[in-house]
Amino acid sequence: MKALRYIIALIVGHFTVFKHIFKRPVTLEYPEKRNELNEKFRGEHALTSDENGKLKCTACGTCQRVCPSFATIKIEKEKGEDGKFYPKNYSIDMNKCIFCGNCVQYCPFDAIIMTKNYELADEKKSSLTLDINTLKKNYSDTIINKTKDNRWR
Amino acid sequence: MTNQESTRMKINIGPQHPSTHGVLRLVLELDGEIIKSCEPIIGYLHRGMEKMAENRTYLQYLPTVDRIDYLGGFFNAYAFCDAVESLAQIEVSERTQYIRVLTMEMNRLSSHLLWLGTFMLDMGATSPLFYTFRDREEILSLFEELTGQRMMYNYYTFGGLRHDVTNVWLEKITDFIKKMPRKIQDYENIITDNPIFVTRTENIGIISKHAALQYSITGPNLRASGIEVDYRKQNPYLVYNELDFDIPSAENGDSFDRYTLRIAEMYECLKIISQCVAWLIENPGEVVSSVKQPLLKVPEGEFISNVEAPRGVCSCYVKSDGTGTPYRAKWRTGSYYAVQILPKLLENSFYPDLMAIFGSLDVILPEVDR
Amino acid sequence: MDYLYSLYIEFLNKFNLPFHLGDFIAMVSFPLLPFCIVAAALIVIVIFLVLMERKVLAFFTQRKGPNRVGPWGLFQTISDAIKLLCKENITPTGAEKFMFNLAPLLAFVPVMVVWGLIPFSSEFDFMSYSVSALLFVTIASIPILGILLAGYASNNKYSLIGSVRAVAQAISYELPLIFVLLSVVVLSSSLNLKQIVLAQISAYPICGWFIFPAFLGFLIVFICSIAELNRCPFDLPEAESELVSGYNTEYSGMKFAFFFLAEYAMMFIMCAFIATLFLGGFLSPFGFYLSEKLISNEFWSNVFVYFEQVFWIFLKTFFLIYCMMLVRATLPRLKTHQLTGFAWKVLLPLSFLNLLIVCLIKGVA
Amino acid sequence: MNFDIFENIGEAANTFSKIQIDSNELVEALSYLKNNAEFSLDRLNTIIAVDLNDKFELIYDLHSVETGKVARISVLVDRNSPHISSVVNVFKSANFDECEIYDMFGIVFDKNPDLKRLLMPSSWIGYPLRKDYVQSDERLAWNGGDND
Repeated sequence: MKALRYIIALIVGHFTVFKHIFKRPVTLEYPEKRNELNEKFRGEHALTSDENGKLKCTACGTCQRVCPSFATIKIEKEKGEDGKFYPKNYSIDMNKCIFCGNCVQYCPFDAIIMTKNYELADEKKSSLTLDINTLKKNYSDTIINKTKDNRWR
Repeated sequence: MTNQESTRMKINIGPQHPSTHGVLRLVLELDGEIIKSCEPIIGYLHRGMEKMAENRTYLQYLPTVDRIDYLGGFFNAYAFCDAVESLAQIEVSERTQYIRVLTMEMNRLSSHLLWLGTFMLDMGATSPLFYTFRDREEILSLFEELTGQRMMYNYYTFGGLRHDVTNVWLEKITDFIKKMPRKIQDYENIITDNPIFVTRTENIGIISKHAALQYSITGPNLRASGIEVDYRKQNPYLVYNELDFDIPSAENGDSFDRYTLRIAEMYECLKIISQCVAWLIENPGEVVSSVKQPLLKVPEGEFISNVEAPRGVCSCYVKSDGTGTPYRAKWRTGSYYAVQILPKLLENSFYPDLMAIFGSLDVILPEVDR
Repeated sequence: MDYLYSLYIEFLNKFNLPFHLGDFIAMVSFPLLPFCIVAAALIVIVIFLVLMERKVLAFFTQRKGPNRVGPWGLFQTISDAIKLLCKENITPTGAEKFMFNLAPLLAFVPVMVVWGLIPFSSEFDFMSYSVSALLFVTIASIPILGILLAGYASNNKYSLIGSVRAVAQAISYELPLIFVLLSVVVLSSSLNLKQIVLAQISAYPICGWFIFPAFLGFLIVFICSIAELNRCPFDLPEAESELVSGYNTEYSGMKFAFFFLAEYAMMFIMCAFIATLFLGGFLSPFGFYLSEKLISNEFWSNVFVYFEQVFWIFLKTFFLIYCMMLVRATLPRLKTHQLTGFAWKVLLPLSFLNLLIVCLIKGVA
Repeated sequence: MNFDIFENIGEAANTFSKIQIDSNELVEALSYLKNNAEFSLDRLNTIIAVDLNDKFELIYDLHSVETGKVARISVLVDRNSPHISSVVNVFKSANFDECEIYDMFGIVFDKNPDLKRLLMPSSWIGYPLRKDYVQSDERLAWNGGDND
């Protein structure tokens, strides 16, 4: 009757919990062992450059237009000697970026990508505005597949 | 104050409380153990989603839409995309529809899993939380592989998707679906017939049929009160009419029925997912939309799109004035009305029942405050 | 104990102190010896128990549990204790100073006393009185006073509700415990714990234990001790999400550590008590002691028999503690009126039934 | 109020058309639609307020549970005296909606028992979702004030 059903349910319930001690733990010890991310992961930005090291970005400003939070990306345009524009200064304000990937998706020249680095914590706010050479360095880091050295460890 | 009044104790279950699923504040008036009156105070997580829509283009507003109900990002994204696509008469290929149904049903499963974990934690059982989060972790890593982010996907675009689904990813889903029914059976073994759980949730917080309609309750809470209404069956959108799945329902609308109903819904999600995956593997097709997203101009008009979100019907009203930015966007979400009925359910109920009732309503605060 | 006592007097008489001073010192200082053993054992076991609880709960949920502080997290509890030591002992302004500080002691000291009562082996039972079972139950219910005092003295409405609920729960679960103890006394026809254990000796390996005639009693005592300790299905007053953390809300630092250690020490002792009553305390489950078989030398095998007895009662106690932790991992919390109702309406009648069964068995056998 | 304008009301959920009625017939029309067995539009999904620069528009989105049909009733409210009768006694779910619209647009719903600001803090000045809303409240943090 009802009480018997409850007692059986209690025993089955306790056995189900007990059964889990034979399974391998699923937790990951974070700083030592890390989760392997796949290539579509949207982490810190990086400005790509073609084979002879010139930035692909032509400072067209599409990324500024599609970014949901205003004034996250600031670009200073300059006319290069061969008539094409290139960015003299390109900065992304990481405080305002929501990592939605719109800039990467709608950039006509594939000039910006998102690396797999997600450890962006830092002491002062100003270091969270990535200027052009950090973005270039990020790209070269990702090519030789070296993740950013996390200082706090 | 009358003498009866003076024995009352005002307890403030504040915004920062371990078990209020976000930042809901309940001002309770207690007479000993009995809750006399309860007043929910909301607005602590108000981000002004509707005002934000008025100064952003359609494309800029799309990523912020996932944050309205961050446990059901795909549902809000689909509601907004469906409204804009209907206004701008953008056609969507059948493969996109199947992928949208697939991702939405997986999102419903992960949202129900999180609800089950936190509901059991409120009731005091600690281990189901870790089991449900372990299974939810698998779904989130599958989403991360597909869209690049675990919860803020930004994967839908107007008229299609950002990129196609790979067959490798679909294989991973098939063996995820194979393991999942055993896992759900595990939860049922621990919880469903457990005498303590049953006595704590049976005929507690009963929502009658009339009250459910009066307070415009939708989704699992409505179906638990015996009114079998599911927008996926009643006015089918996307490809739900081609999939066969049935709608679980229950009779007396107490916490226990809401629990059993959501568990049954998890099994239904698995059925739908397996059908979608089977269809997707067979017929490839074009998925990326031909519409130039950044320059999208929506012709004049207004539209309300409804979608069956895990917590009730989520409808999105978009009024466009022909320019690139929406003139007005209004969101209707399920938990908003669940919080409204909470005081009525808590009248003269016991203080420890608060967690049993509130947990079973599956309320998420970003949806309430928008 | 008296054999050791005579050895001790002999040793003191060697100094041939004037007019029997040796006997007086022996009589006074002899009980200090077991007290030091018990205190040392208590601290070590409780430190291990806290870590064991966290590790076992982690294994139930496929986690690793604390493994950062020391190998496999062994020093975790020690680091917690040191942390609690360094924390500032806050006494809230409105609280009654004296009673606020007395409460943790009132909760912790009886547990130390009760440790001495349990017969860890036929030789090492530190305090063996003819009514040690009764003494155990009375002293084991003093910590409830500590909890009531803590709730009342800390001038905080949450802890007041918590402590009142804890006392109501403890009282209503004390009665079934005593009735089942009565049934065990009927079986063993003696109140002395050591006699109870010796009454469970039988030729065949296990079937002498009292768990078989009074199985219902074993279940009732197990449930009652979980309720007595305010552990999981009954942890309403302490860990309820609305009541913050019940009676020890205002306590911090060493005073909180006292409550915390008292709870774990009480858990160990309750399980040891159930083991002595039902699982044949220090008797070995094989009917004979391994050391008699393994060690040929006459004298050494006798000495090792005592250590083996201690090993058996520790094994049974840790098995029961493991079951309590399994219960904590699985069951949700009970409601307030469900809690006391369960004790009066279900456990008490069942304990009468158990008493009846035991008397029938005693009459027939 | 002649109810013949409601003959062919109710369409599938994925289309949109609304019926304009006068604001003082609102409560009567809604209770008619709700209790009439033929339409049985018995669930008020939501109330949508739109600021049309010179006047406000309120759209009542009614859903029927059995048939799955929907109907939208829209009402115009002029801007300088935004008053309209409340539908709380027809649909209890309208209470939160009306409080939020009062909070965001400043439209006062008469005979609504507890009309108060719902999402914004009660000491907020101005109605945020109006098109002409400017955040000039000097008490705001980003305007230099210290918010209490």
